[in-house]
Amino acid sequence: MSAIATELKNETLVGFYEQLWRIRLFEEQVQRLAARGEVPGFPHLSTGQEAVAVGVCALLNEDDYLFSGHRAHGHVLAKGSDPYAVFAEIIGRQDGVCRGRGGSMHLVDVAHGVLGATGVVAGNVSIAAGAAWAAQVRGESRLAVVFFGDGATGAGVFHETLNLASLWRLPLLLVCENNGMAEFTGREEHSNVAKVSAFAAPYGIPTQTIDGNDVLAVYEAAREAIESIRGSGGPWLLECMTYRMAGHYVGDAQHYRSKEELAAMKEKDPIDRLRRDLVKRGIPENALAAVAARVKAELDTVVDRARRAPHPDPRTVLEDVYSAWN
Amino acid sequence: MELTAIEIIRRALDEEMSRDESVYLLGEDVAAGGAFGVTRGLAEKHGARRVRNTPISEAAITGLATGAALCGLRPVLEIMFIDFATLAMDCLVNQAAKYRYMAGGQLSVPMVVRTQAGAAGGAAAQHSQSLESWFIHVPGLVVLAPSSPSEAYGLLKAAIRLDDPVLFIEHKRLYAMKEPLAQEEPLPIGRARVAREGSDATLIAYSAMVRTALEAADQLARDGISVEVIDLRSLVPLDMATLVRSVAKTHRVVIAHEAVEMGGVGAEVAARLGVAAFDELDAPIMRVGCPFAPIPFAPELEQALLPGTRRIEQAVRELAS
Amino acid sequence: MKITFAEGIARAIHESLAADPRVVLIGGGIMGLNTGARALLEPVLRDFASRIMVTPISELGLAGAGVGAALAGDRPLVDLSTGSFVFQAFAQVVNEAANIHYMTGGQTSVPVTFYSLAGRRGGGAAQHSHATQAMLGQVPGLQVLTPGGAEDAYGLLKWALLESRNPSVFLSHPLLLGETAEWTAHDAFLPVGKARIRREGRGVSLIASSIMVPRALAAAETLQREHGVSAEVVDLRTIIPLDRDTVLQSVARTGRAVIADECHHSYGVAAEIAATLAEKGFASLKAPVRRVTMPDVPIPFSAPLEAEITVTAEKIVAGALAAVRAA
Amino acid sequence: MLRIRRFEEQCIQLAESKQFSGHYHVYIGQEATAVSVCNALGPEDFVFSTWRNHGHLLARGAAPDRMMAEIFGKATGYAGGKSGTLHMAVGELGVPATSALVGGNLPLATGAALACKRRGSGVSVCFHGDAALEEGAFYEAMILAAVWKVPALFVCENNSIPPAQRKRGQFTSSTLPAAQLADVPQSLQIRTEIVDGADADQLAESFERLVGEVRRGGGPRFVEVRCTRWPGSFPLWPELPDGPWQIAWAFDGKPDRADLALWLEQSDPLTLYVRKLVSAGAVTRSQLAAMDARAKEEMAGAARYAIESPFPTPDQAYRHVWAEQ
Repeated sequence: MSAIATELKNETLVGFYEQLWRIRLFEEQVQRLAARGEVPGFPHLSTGQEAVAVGVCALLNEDDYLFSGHRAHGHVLAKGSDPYAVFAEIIGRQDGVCRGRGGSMHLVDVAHGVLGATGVVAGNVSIAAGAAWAAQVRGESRLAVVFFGDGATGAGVFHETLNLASLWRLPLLLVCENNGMAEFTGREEHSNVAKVSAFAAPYGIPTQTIDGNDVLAVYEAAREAIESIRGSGGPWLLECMTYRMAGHYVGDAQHYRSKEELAAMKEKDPIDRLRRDLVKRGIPENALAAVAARVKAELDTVVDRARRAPHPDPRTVLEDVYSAWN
Repeated sequence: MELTAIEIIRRALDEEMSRDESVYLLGEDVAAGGAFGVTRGLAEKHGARRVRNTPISEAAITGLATGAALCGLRPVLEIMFIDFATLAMDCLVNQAAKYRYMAGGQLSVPMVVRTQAGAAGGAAAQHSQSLESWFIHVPGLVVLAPSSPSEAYGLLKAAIRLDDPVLFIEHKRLYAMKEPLAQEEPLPIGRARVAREGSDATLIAYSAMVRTALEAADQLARDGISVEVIDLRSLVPLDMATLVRSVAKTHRVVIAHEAVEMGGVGAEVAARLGVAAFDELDAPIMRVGCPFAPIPFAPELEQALLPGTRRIEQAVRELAS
Repeated sequence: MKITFAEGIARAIHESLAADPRVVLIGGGIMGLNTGARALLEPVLRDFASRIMVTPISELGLAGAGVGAALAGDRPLVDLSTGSFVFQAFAQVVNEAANIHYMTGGQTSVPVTFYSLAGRRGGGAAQHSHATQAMLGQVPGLQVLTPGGAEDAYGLLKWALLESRNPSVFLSHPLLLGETAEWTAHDAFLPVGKARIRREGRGVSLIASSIMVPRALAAAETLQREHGVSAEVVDLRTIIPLDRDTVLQSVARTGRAVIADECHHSYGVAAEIAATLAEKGFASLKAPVRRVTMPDVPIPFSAPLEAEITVTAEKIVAGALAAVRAA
Repeated sequence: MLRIRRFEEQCIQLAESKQFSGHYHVYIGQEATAVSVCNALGPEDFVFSTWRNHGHLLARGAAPDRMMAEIFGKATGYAGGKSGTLHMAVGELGVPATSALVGGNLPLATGAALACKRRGSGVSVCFHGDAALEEGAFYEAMILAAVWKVPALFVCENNSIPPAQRKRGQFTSSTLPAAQLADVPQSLQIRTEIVDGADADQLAESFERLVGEVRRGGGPRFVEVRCTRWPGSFPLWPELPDGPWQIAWAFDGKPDRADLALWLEQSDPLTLYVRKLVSAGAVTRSQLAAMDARAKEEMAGAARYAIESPFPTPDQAYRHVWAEQ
């Protein structure tokens, strides 16, 4: 049991456990509906990477800005968005957070500081830096966090942003979920730099590489980073080594992964790891099972409501292109 | 009293910064006055915090300005040449232009990107282009192209107060112009201006081409051909009502711009007039734009390529005959 | 025999790699997420693995590397994957590749081909559904190839890889990959820059390219069957070079024009063609030129919203009827 | 090096007398870099330059008169007046294209190196400034070069460093928060070296070795050449402080302006190398003077050629948009 685990109260740890299950079951529902053709497009699931979202977001305030890439469901839920509104958006309904216009890859929920997922790899890393700059010039203690995969480090704009964020000492937390895969090819074929944190070193950006499947390790490292950022220590790069259990997108048979690999992956499941820690702390198995059951029931009703929610009215399709005059 | 374009545009920025705390200036060397000297002295007056130099990273600084706009600032970013905006296309086209729509109306991006365009002698193919045609094809972006310093003043003030992302195109030849500041109020966005009354033909132009169009109109007037010159001011939104009213009067129309003809502003205006004023047209709609070639370095070749008064006059005479 | 659009592409790539050692692939996705189509590339992977460069996600760098390799004598095919991602690579495609021949006064040519799987695919939302032919179509020095049939997908891609001396953007389309067409190995190949009359007609000219070709043909059938209107379908095949003559000749015969295109309404390819007709076809027009295009709206995610703005065969039929009845 | 210096001085004098228009950049103070790199290259190699390309082209063997004609926009220029100074390129000398966008030439060089690797012959050299490290294209080009292990040599002419700090310690360049510019390519796992731009011998030795390593398939190399901005290039339009360079400045004579005098002593590869050759007895002052006279005459001839050459006829504006099939 790591030191951090003893320091935190049971209630907090069970809260993490509940949040991990919420994301896992949410993604399973998305996968189930997608398999039946009820989800337009090609959503990307964060199954297996829940610990990073939960560990980091547990330390964020509601008004901290959150940006994510195309695998955003976990981050958005962990930041506090209403699962019903997020699920409704993913299946394109009127009650969705973006009223059906954004979809899985463009989730925005301003009320909870979620300023956006993006469908373009590394498309909003620099935008997150802009949000951080806005907070800085207004003297707020707010920070911006941006989640991205290791594939994004191949994009020039990622390096431009590291340079800028370091130069202006922006309150920006960069969280790389290094799952060793970019779409279908392994990282080693993509870059000769194994660890993403190596990119931060020349800019004097503090960085840490941690086990992204251990929610407590994520929480501990994120706390150190966020305290430094709020103390205007400048940007921080957190590299979480994780494992993407679902395919690159729903329907991807992952034939590029060996059987042993998939089995080893199961062993690193963040939910199982936390469950073992909690049991060791004396929290009864059935209490934990009850938490999982409650979350499952909650999501079943969410999905039912979302599937009955109305489709957007086609006549509104021209709205929200411009502000004032059209 | 006569002011240079640089002074007039700087005054618009200065006044808007004094009026609104959330207006910030960003760009390469803007704290040192910027490549064309437009922002000289503003850092000293409004503080280094609100006038920030950036590294030469067009993609990152456009993303930075977009992110800041999402969070309540009103950044005015300078991209030194519109040719370099090619490095920021993802931020402009895929992010800034679409944020409001993708978010179902939750967010807006009140950002102005000021950039310099057009040929001004000897800058060759990668520093002389007129690339407005790309951006006016992107729903969500407002595109303004002022034809004179005081027009730039009025449109820039309006752009900074608008909640949509604006691409503000200043033609390099604007900077050589001097004139008294006509008025001190923001100009309405999306309303064209009749620069010269006329009855025999309508000549539509924007940006630096308006001055060339007025010169052509003066020549034609000597031969008794009365030409109405319309300055579009704003490419998106496009003021079709003013254009249709004019064509209904003259029944002949020529559209002139420095950008290549293919897929340019002229094509869209011609296509719309071809429907909205079909019965008013007595002759084909003529377009006068740059032939389909990059901009050469040698001034002689550049002059040979760019549309001037001679080609405009020729087009109008062809219609009038 | 019948081949699909995707087969045409895969065959063109395989034959080009076999025919010329200078052909090299930078990035090998090509078929996007269409697993069926991806399988067609197995022979290419099997026979030419060493000539397919696996790449990080760096569209700007990949495009520039393609231009550089072309400058040094290769004939690369750069896979820029989804259409919306071409904007990352814009500086290298439009500021370098398209300008180099002219800027060097004709000393250097850049035979690179950029492959882009562009257009509305269903559920792609705003950042995976771009149709980029209008913006690319304004670049002097860049060829923009927009095949609407499997035989042209094969012919145009093979021409670009083996014969073209200029940079090209090959606009493939996710919804075209399954379209089939008659094809024989030694097809007498229609020269690039020449439009193809897919269907003769007298009452109205339907002008289309890429995904709009099959939809225009369907519209023509409906017009004939249900309204007795004889529609001619002109398949542009390429946006640059643009075959204005064939369009003008067709409209001279029919007196009415409807242009269908998947890019946004304003400042699009349809606007250029409508302006050309207004300028050079004025005398033969019996009615205003109709543009049937996407409205000026980012592509929404939700299915009913996306359906509302999609350019369908029915909308082309409505446009044609409006043109016919306007006289 | 002498020829490059005299060519650039001609440019400045011609520009000041308004003989040609448009902005331009000179290579004064960096001549040793271009000469040492190009001496190590062969005909099948490629060179990619930027807007500051005169020195690279001359070192690669371009004809000064055709270059000057191009700067003037004349028909006899290498591009018939279409490129001007910003985009000057000479296809037959392996300088196929010159980009005027910061970092624009880096991916081109990586691509050419890929073609060389596939063909089994040739290396690709990319000259660029320190500001290129602020552009995303730099990282994408570096990562591609490293992942594909292509024969590319990236020569960063870092002309932003004050002389006092050049030899020791750390210094940043333009707007990079990196402690040392060289840290950035090193973080991309690319073998990086730092060379003093004022020491012609060290440059020649380093580039001879490095080009060899790259040619033998050792993968890409990055070299930061630390040279110091020549005082004459600080104003927006270059000017000649105290007139053209004089051989005497390498020996007993001194220019009036102190900053120029200091620069000559600490940073000017030409002055330092000439002094070394004479003291080593490799060449006499009179041989040097004769060489200088020939160089001055050659470049004056280039100026005359450019002035007398005709402008291109207007119809040329429409040619070369497309390569004929």
